[in-house]
Amino acid sequence: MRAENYQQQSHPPSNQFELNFGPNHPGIEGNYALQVEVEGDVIVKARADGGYLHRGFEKLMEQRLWIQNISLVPRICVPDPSPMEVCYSMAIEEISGIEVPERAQWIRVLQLELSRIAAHLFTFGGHAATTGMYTPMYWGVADRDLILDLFEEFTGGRIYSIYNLPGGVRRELPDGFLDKVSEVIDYIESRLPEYDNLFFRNAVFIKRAKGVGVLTQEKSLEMGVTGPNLRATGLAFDLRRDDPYLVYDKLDFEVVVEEAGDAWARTLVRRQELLQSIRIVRQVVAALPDIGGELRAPIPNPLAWRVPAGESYARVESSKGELAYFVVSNGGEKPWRVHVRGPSAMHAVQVLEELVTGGRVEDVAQTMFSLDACPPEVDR
Amino acid sequence: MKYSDDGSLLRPLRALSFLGRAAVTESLDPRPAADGYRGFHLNQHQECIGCSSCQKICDNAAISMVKVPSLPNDPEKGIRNLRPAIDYGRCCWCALCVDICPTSSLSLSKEYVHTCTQEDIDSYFMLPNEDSMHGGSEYGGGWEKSETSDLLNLDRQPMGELEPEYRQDNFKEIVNGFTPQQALDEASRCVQCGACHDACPTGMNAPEYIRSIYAGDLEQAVRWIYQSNPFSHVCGRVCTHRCEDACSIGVRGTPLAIRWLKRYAMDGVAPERIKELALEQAVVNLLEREFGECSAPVEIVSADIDDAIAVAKTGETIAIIGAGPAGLTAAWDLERLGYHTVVYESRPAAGGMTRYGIPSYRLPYEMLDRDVEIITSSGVEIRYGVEIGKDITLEQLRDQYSAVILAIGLHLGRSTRIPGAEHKSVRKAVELLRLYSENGELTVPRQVVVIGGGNVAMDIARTVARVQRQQYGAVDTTVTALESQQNFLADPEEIKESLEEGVVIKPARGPQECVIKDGELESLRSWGVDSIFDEDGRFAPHYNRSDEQHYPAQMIIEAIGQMSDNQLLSEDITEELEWERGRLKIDSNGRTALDWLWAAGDCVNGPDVVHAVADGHRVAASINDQLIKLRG
Amino acid sequence: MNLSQFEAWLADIDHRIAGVEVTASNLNKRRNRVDLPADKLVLFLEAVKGEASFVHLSAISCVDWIDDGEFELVYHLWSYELNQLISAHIRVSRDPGEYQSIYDLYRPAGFFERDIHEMYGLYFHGAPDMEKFILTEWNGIPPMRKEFDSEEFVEQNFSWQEYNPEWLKELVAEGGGVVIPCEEQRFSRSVATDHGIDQQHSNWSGCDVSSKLCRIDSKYRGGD
Amino acid sequence: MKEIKVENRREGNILSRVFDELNEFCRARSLFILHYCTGCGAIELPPVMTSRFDMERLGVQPMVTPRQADILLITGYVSIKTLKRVMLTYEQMGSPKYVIGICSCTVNGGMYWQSYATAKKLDEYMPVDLYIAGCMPRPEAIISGLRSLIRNIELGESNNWKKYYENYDYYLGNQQKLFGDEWQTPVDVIGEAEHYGLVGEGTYGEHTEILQRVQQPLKPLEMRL
Repeated sequence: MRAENYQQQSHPPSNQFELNFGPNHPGIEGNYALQVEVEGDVIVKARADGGYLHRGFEKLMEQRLWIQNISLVPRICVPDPSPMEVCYSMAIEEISGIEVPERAQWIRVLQLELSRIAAHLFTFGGHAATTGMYTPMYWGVADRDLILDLFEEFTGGRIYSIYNLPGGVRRELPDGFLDKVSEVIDYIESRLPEYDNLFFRNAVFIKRAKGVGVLTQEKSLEMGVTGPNLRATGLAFDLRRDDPYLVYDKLDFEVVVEEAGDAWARTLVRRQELLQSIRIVRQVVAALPDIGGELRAPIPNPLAWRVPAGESYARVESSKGELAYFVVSNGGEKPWRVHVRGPSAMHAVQVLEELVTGGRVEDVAQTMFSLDACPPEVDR
Repeated sequence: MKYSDDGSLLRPLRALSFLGRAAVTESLDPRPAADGYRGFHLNQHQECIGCSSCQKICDNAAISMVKVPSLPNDPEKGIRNLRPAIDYGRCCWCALCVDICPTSSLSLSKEYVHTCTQEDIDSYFMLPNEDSMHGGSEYGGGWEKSETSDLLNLDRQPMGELEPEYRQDNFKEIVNGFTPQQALDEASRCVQCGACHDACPTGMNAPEYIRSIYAGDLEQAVRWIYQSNPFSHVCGRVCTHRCEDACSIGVRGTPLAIRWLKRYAMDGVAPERIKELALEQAVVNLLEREFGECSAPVEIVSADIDDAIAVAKTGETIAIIGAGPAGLTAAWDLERLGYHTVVYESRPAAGGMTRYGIPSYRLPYEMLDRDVEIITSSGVEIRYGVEIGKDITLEQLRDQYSAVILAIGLHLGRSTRIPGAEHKSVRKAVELLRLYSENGELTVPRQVVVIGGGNVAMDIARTVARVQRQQYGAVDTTVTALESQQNFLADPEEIKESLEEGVVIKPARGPQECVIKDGELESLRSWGVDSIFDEDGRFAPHYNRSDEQHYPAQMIIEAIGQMSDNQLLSEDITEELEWERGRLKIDSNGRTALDWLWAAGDCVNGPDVVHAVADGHRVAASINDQLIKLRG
Repeated sequence: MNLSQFEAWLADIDHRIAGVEVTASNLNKRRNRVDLPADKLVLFLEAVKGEASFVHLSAISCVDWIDDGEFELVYHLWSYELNQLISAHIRVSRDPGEYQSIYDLYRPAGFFERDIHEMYGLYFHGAPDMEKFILTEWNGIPPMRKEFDSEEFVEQNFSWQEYNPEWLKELVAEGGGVVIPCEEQRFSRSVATDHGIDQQHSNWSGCDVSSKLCRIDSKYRGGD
Repeated sequence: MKEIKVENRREGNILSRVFDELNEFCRARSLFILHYCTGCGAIELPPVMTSRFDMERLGVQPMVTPRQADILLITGYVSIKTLKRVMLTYEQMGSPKYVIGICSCTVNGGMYWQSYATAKKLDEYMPVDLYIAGCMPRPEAIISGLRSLIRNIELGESNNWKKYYENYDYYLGNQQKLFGDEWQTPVDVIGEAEHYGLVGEGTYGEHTEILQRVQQPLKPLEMRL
């Protein structure tokens, strides 16, 4: 800007300010923005601004072969990519009537739960860092890395596993892998009390989180809140139990519930879900050696595969909430329409706007991280 | 667990418990990746066949196919010197390219570090080979294709056949053909690499018609087929399928049944409709040649078409000797190029060797008739029963027509010239096959011996076996061949089916004498064969004299090769032409030493239907070029 | 309402609301497909929400059936009591492309309707907010509409790296080089190569000869 | 790490040479990465920042404001909407500044080559110093990349930021192509170029003319509340 073009701005005397939160702001999860109007430091109006991570996934998927999309879908939610693959595969399997072999289903559960643990650890890290506590972030991210090492070993990729194909999984677990899983899971479980001391029972955190961003059960039902955020309002609902997929109906786990519905309760639900996920992984590790059979049902040549005309709505409980894929095939070589319903599409837009309004500026980050909103799911 | 603030001043002391713990920090240098990691690409250049399946599966368009001239390029084996080059500005390391690779040459390594400045951005585009991206092999292999991750279907759909008891005493067609579902499944195995197209002598658009079959559009498949082969009913049954030898699926699995797919397409469309499609195509070809590529889609209006055709016709006439695949293909092409063609055929029906050399259980006459019918309805005139040299001479043809094509096939059998071979009961296979198809019957004795191990030997043996079963209720046909069992020249299916039908096969037997007693043929005396070729690879069989066997026979059939009947050429012409080992010498376009005479088909190439078709195309194009040149 | 009551209720719904068709999924017993005329949707939603406890609007999906000239809107509804999903399908005309909002019934509709408006250009009357959310910098036609060709857009607006590494220069000097560029694969153009591989051959979704077969030279017809 | 090549040292006054070397030596050991997650590659940054791969060993730390940051790390694809913000951010960063493009997407479009919403080649919009291959690159690869950037800085070879001034017209032209002719930023790049003496042949051109023609006094950021 040339100096001569610079125009002196004059604001009316007021204690109302407009603030731009993000996209480049450490208090915002990912590349996302929130425009808020504050009076003093109380937010009177908020508006989410997304699209910074928009890649046009749904358009891209209409342009690619059915199987090519497998490598595309994990990118829709970067911190928790595995449910994306599984859900997309499940949708195709339902349309084309492919039966997934049992062993593959168990391995998928293993993958999903490991991914959930990794995602929750990552969220704690980010959440703590925005509250000003950096050590939990250092711990959370480093411990999550152990799970990423596991992913690297059995899927070939650290973040994006691209491990599922419609019909099953791509390859057998390496030798001795289940022992390693047990080792890592034991380690993470042994770390949980330390996390408690450092973070969940930290006076600073509790004071910052309690009573912030309160969602009543009624309100969350009205606003389409799902996943841990819904369970934090006292409704015991989990797609794994109530709309079971894969082999979750054979597994023993609890649906964790908290009553308060605030940022604190939401964090605690995730904290306890870690334990449940560890429990599930243990059951899978114990059961897998006895489950033999194929890993993948045969699918036609992917270059020529035409999924029969039809549609399906596949739903998976991701670490953020209800993840759904609406897949429509017109019998062609490419999907006719894939609609991704990311859980954060609700949490990061309408719910976030609603929750931060009336709160204080410094609680925006707290609210966003406690909702575990994942912007790429919103933008797609 | 109570999640409440029970803080005390001493809480921070808990941090002391971390004192003895090992740090989680890794070294600054990259760790080795896990086995099966998806890092940069590796490609075994010697195994890769350049089929470009990796390029097709790549969802990021990261793969370009690069020609590497130093590598072998052999279309007949389905090997191209193309290799994938990867753009790491696109790649997402999903390894779908590895999982679809028909040869398993592609894999990913454990190497994952590559950094470069803007100036070196070219290093993002690389041609993977056996070495890792930055040289050296310390990284080792990562993701490789496993049985589960393999995306290709390597097994062919089984082809239904008549069981031996239903086929051994009649001439019904053996092969059932694909059911629609089988055809769909078989077509879906194709990776559209085009190796079949490159290997096919006549360059059939196999990937396209397979795709059309897969799309359920058989008419479209027929259109594709008719672009390069007017003998498709025939080739769908008895083609030597070079395409299947080149098929890239065949590297690790069974190649696609391209021949049966073609047959499926041809059988799946009503004959009248095929005729319409073929003629429509012929007309379009003709008009396009005359008026150039069409730009706007216009409905065909018949009145206009007739005018247009009249304009497109050149008015010149070409004579073709022999109504076999080569001659008729040339005629079909020349008609499409605007010429009139007259085909001289000495026998009462068209088809040449495909009619008189192939038994109808392999190729029903009805199918051949369909092909011939389409060709004749495009305007080709066939004059049956005219023998060149007797009824009309070649010189007359030369004077009457703009050009002459010699496509006389190989209708004479070769003789072993062993003692007794001149006996009247020692016959030639081609001659008997022709007799059978002309008369629909054959008189054979109870015991027959066939000399020769090729497909013709199998054809005659199986024909004789059928006739024997019809006449005597029992088969006693023995095939003796010089080759050992594993080197047999005949197709393995032929041998298998012959054995099922009761033919006895004696491999590695050298015929020595047709034993004649009291003027009647008694048996074939043969010796065991030690080797067929000498060190230089020349034909010089070496026999084991102690291993002598007699095979009783009232008829011995020689099936050791054929030759063309060059009697029809006059002496002058024979002298003007150039010869090479008894065969007419031609240039790559099928032209003989005489500027008005072309030769095509088996008589210059040796026996093969699809080669004959290819020859027909080649000769027609050559004649057209020549005549255009003459016209100025 | 328990599950059997719900089934009876759902079976009966077409008597109360004309034109509703119910299809239960034979693969997943928790899925119910409902097709209904567009003007009956609100009536239907009021009934399922009020009487059958379907309080959760999981998603609204829009499908562009361009050949039919229609958008299909699919409302995915979930009941926390019955653990059942209803997918209500309606069709609205692509032109002028408007429908009514159900924000008053289901608040999540606010986001989905805004998204559909942005991506498909289907306007919802009565929605609280129809402003752009994701595509604020986008001036073209709504990109999810089938007539928008994203590849063409990309080709016009962006360029690609032109790599020329040493190994490629050497190969070109030897007579080799890039034969099938990834661009060709990408944009499904047809190229003849010196290998005789017509690129049309190698793409499943490639060319169409039939159109060629029913063409006659316009030059000839013009001169006729 | 490679040995430092002596012949690459710049010539001139010995005093200024020593000063420059000292300057580069120090600069290379204290780099701040702007904390801006533009794309999915950002998911591998927390491991790099935290204890496992710990980039602080190299003297590299995240920084929240562009004014104090040295490195702009473009973590993968940039959607056009983000690219506008990235440009604003880049121009605000103080020189010398370095741009690292990680992932495939910054080089040639990556996975999103068909997408209408992402920019394909980062170097069309700003000069890039270093690319790290991967989708996404592992933390180790990012560490290796940072190490080679540090080496380049020490050698005085990483001066691509000057290109932005010298070829401003080219970069502006590409930006205008995407954002429209009305595109302008609060930073006076031409003025800065003149000030630093970095005016090159490509600083002025048809696109800067358009900019000067359409340049408006900046309005306060419009809120859509």
